[in-house]
Amino acid sequence: MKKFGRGMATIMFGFGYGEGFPDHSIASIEIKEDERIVIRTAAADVGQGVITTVIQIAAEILRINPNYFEVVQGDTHKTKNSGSTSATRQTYFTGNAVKKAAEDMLANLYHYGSLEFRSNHPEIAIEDGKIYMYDDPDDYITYWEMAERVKERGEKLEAEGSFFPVTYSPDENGQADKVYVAYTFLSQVIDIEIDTDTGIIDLLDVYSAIDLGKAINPKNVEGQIEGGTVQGLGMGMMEDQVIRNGKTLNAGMTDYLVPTSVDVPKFKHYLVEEEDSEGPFGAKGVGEPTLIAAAPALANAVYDAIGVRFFDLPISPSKIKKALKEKEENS
Amino acid sequence: MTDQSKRIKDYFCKHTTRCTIEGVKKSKRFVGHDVLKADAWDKVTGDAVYPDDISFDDMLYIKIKRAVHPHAILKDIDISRAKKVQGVVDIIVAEDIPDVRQFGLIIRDQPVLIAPGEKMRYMGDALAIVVAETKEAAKKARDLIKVKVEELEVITDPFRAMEDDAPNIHPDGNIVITHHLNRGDVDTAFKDSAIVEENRYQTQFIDQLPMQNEAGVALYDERHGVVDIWAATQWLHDTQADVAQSLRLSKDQVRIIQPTIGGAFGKKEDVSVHIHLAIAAMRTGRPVKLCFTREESMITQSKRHPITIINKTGVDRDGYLTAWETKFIGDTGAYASSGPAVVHKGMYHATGPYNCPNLRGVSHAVYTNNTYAGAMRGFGTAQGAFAYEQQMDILAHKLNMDPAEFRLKNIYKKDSITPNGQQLTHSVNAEETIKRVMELSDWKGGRK
Amino acid sequence: MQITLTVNGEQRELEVTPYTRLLDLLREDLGLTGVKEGCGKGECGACTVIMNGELTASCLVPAPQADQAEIITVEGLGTRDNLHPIQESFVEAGAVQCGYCIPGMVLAGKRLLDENPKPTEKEVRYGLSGNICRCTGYAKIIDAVMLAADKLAVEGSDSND
Amino acid sequence: MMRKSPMKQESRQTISGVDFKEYFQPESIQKALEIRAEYGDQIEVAAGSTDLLVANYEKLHEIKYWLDLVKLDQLKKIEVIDNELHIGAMVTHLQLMKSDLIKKNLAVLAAAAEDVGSPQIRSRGTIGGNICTSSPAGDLLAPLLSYGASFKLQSTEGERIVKAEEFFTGPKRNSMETDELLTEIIIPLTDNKREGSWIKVGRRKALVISTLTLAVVLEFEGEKIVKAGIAMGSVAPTPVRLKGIEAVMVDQKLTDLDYKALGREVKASINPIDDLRGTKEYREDVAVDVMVRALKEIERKVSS
Repeated sequence: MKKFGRGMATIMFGFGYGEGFPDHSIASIEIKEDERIVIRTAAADVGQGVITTVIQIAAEILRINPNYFEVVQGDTHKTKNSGSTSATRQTYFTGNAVKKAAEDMLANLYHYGSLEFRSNHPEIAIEDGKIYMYDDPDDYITYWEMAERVKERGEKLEAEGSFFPVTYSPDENGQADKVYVAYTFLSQVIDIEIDTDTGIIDLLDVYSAIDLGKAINPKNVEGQIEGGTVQGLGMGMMEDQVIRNGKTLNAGMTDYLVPTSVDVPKFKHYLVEEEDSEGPFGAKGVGEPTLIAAAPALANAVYDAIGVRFFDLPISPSKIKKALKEKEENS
Repeated sequence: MTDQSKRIKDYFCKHTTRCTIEGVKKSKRFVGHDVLKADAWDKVTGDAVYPDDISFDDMLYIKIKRAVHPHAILKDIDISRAKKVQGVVDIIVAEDIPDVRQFGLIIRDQPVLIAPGEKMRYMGDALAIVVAETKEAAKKARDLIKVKVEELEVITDPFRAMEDDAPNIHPDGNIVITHHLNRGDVDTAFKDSAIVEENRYQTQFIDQLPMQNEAGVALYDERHGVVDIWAATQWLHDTQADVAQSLRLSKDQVRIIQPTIGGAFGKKEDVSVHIHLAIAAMRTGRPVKLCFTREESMITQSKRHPITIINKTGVDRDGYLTAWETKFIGDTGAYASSGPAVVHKGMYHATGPYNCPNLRGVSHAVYTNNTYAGAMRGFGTAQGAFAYEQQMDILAHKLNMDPAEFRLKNIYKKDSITPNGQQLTHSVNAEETIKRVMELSDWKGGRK
Repeated sequence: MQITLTVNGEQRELEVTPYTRLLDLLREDLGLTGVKEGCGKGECGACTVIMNGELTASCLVPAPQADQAEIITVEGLGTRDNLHPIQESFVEAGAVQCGYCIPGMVLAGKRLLDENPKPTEKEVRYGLSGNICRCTGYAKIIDAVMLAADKLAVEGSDSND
Repeated sequence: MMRKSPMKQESRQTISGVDFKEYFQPESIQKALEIRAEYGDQIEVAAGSTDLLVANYEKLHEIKYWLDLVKLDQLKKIEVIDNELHIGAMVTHLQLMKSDLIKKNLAVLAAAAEDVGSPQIRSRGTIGGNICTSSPAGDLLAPLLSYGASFKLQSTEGERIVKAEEFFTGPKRNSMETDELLTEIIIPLTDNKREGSWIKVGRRKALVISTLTLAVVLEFEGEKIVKAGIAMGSVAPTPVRLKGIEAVMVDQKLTDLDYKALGREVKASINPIDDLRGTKEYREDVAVDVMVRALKEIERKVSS
């Protein structure tokens, strides 16, 4: 028999290292004569898309198509510290650092533009890689020409930005004014079916609503929600590195199982974008929060389906079947 | 638009609803848009270069001989037969690198190689670095290394580790760190509560399981005195610093170049191949490569902490949370890694996004002889949520309330105060997420 | 020993040993590093190639067993500037995160569509079930294969015009 | 501190990093049998290699002698001879699941083949390999037992036919001699109506080693069951045929049987263990319910 169940979970996640730990990102932007804009940051792109995120932010500020950008990303000798890709911090921290660098660059484009056009900022327009006077759009110089001219001055068309918000270390009672820079919230509803013959959970649908301030790239945010949720569901129902007497019994992917394409549910998302955080364009981090609600929502759905609470993870078929039997025997 | 291209377009809006006001969205050209990922082209063509994809002529291969017992004193290591394997270039044991220092993310408690007389504390501890002309020779030689140990009690769980008569895994005792939370008057509040619910939750060891295992290549540039390491890390400059201090080099002498990273999820915060690569490259003067197998990766590198969580939650007749007492005991395994930060971060989030005026908590990160636990997506809070969100559900059912309504009643709003006493001054739209997810899922009250 | 095989349309003669896996041969001897090793035991699909028309875990093929075989790797599909529709779909659907599973996924998607040009979502899921992805939760990868099916159908109908 | 100091060459290096001696890829069965006879248990037999390369991961270079059957095209055929289906040992899972002959006559075997591992494994892994690996969890093994399959073992000395239920002797052990090769699987066909059910229980829906498998094959004359084949995997040291239960069912009408009681019989007849894939208790309890499910499924098929 198949039994339907539905569970909800709401979670929060304070992101950034917090707790007074120095947490900052440094990034720089250089406009090159050869039609490239180079962003330098040590922020590691582990697949989550920080490269694309910072390009979008810089492109927005510098008013030019993302295709012109190149990111120099991971080389201790070519980039400055951008902190770790962890604590759900890169969009907020490195995003802000890049935004500041881009703003500095934009200001300098105005500065050098005003020198070229013997004018002042209000009369200058900057758009799509061109600098010109509002009243004469045809007489423009490109960013690349500008880079060349700045170079002739013996300078570089380069800007650096950093972001270093303060947090405080909690006292011995765990108390402080600001422990984390901000919090991301997410609510999730998960629908499942339990096969009472086998104790196997079928994942049907997952509904998520996330308070993320602003999605710099909505599709990438969806990717985070889907990927995070599936990791959380793996934690909820199958993943378990079994270590007995110090030795791992299932080292390898034969018996350490994560969900496959036929195990995963369907998704529907809602992005709450109030643009009210201090991150770039109001964005908050999403990486970790997307994982956290899944296991408890699943546990609540299992309870809804069969009326049994599970306090130990993972909620495996063996545990479900045993609980069903005990329930039957007791009734 | 043809039917087919209409269907194609549908793929891009089928999953998501967004509440951004159309005007705001349109005011931005690139932010808020589905700009295609800059790195996707390299990744769909196979052009992207991951650590294992880097090779040099004249490159040597490394295999690591690892612990033979989870808690034992190394009495003797015999590499004589291993050295005879054709193609072996160097076998490095602790006595070859007397000046090398321990490493670690927060506490430098991890030895680079275990020396005779010292302890191996888990199955991933390294005993010797085997460097050979071929992978096969390196494997063969590794398997011919003979080790004698004096076995100690294997501490398999944190509760045993905290007992007075448990042997110390590290000199300063088995409790790595303890944190507290105290707000309001918990005892009185429990007395005045209509319902008090107490449960004990247990989570498990989880492997982050990024699709790419730890791997890297290193090269020693003798002229400049710089060792170049191509290996993934989630924090370039921190890994650089740890490698440099361990090898007593300046940071400038350690250059880490990030290849494409095949997933991380917290697992690539810790040093893995880096120091061994650097040592082998510097000693042999040749390019060296070290790739973990999946088994090695799972046994050697960090895990998600199993945490025992004991939650006692009080609620009044109207369904408002009154008091919360929590205990987090995390098994951080043989080394601290991110453990000193993970377990109490979980506790700091112990009540979830709900107002609760009185609370008390304690957390311990504890050493055992299990594979060490460190960072994984969620960082203690994923374990915590499994506990607090079931508490909420249980209480809702006991109160005969719709679990969603119960959550809405207690949810953080602007100016709510977290367990740490942090006032939430901005960007607190937790309530909105509940309402929206109810709408999206057509939530019709809690079922029994 | 000597074997002959065709890789991405090109015939190659190679000296191999049986402890060389097809995976090693492709990556190390032929430099086709788009073929990835994730587990070495046929449990993850990162090393997937199309061998004689079928999906194959190249980590489980001793090189001599690839004698006379026809192999397609991700490098045999399209290039950066001229992506195969399935590759293009992966880019457009946002199916790529860390990318380590992607070469195998792309080939699994291609193989599925070769046999079944109009798959249902369920068929797509089964077609990809030998390839583990840890980043995406598969949703966008499934989208990508469905999108590619549509693209190929449009392409097919265009060429019929 | 780290000076360049390659290892001192105080001792001559004499141990080879590689033990490999010879790789045989014969093109005739006769030649293969001769090699097998000569090397016996010294030689690793490679069929689809999907088990061999897993078992020898990281130590392939230690295999001295290889006998690769991949060029024996004679063993890749599925054909009917004298009302028996002959399946060559080198037939892949993919061939099995796609073969019309198999789908029509041995639907339970075809379904099991479809559940093996992943597309990547099914394209290479073979029925002969699945049998010779003799894992209690081998997905094809319960169906083969329930169809009453026999295995043809050949050596230079001759050939012998062994019944499937006599072949498996323990976990990854079987009664094949070190000079023998499995060449063919023989399954009797019937003109009677044959219906069956295949159930695989695993901890996820694909790419998983079975926690438990059940294959039920019933042959009917009219409504009466004239032959029953019931077998399970992963519930004992070997895949097992439950002959006691088969006997109870023969000569009965399916709908007259007490499915739940039969399920409990199944539970009593198996001897599972606790392992990573499930507990003993789980396997026993699930065995009851999947037996009921299988019989209901057959009932539906028969009545439609």
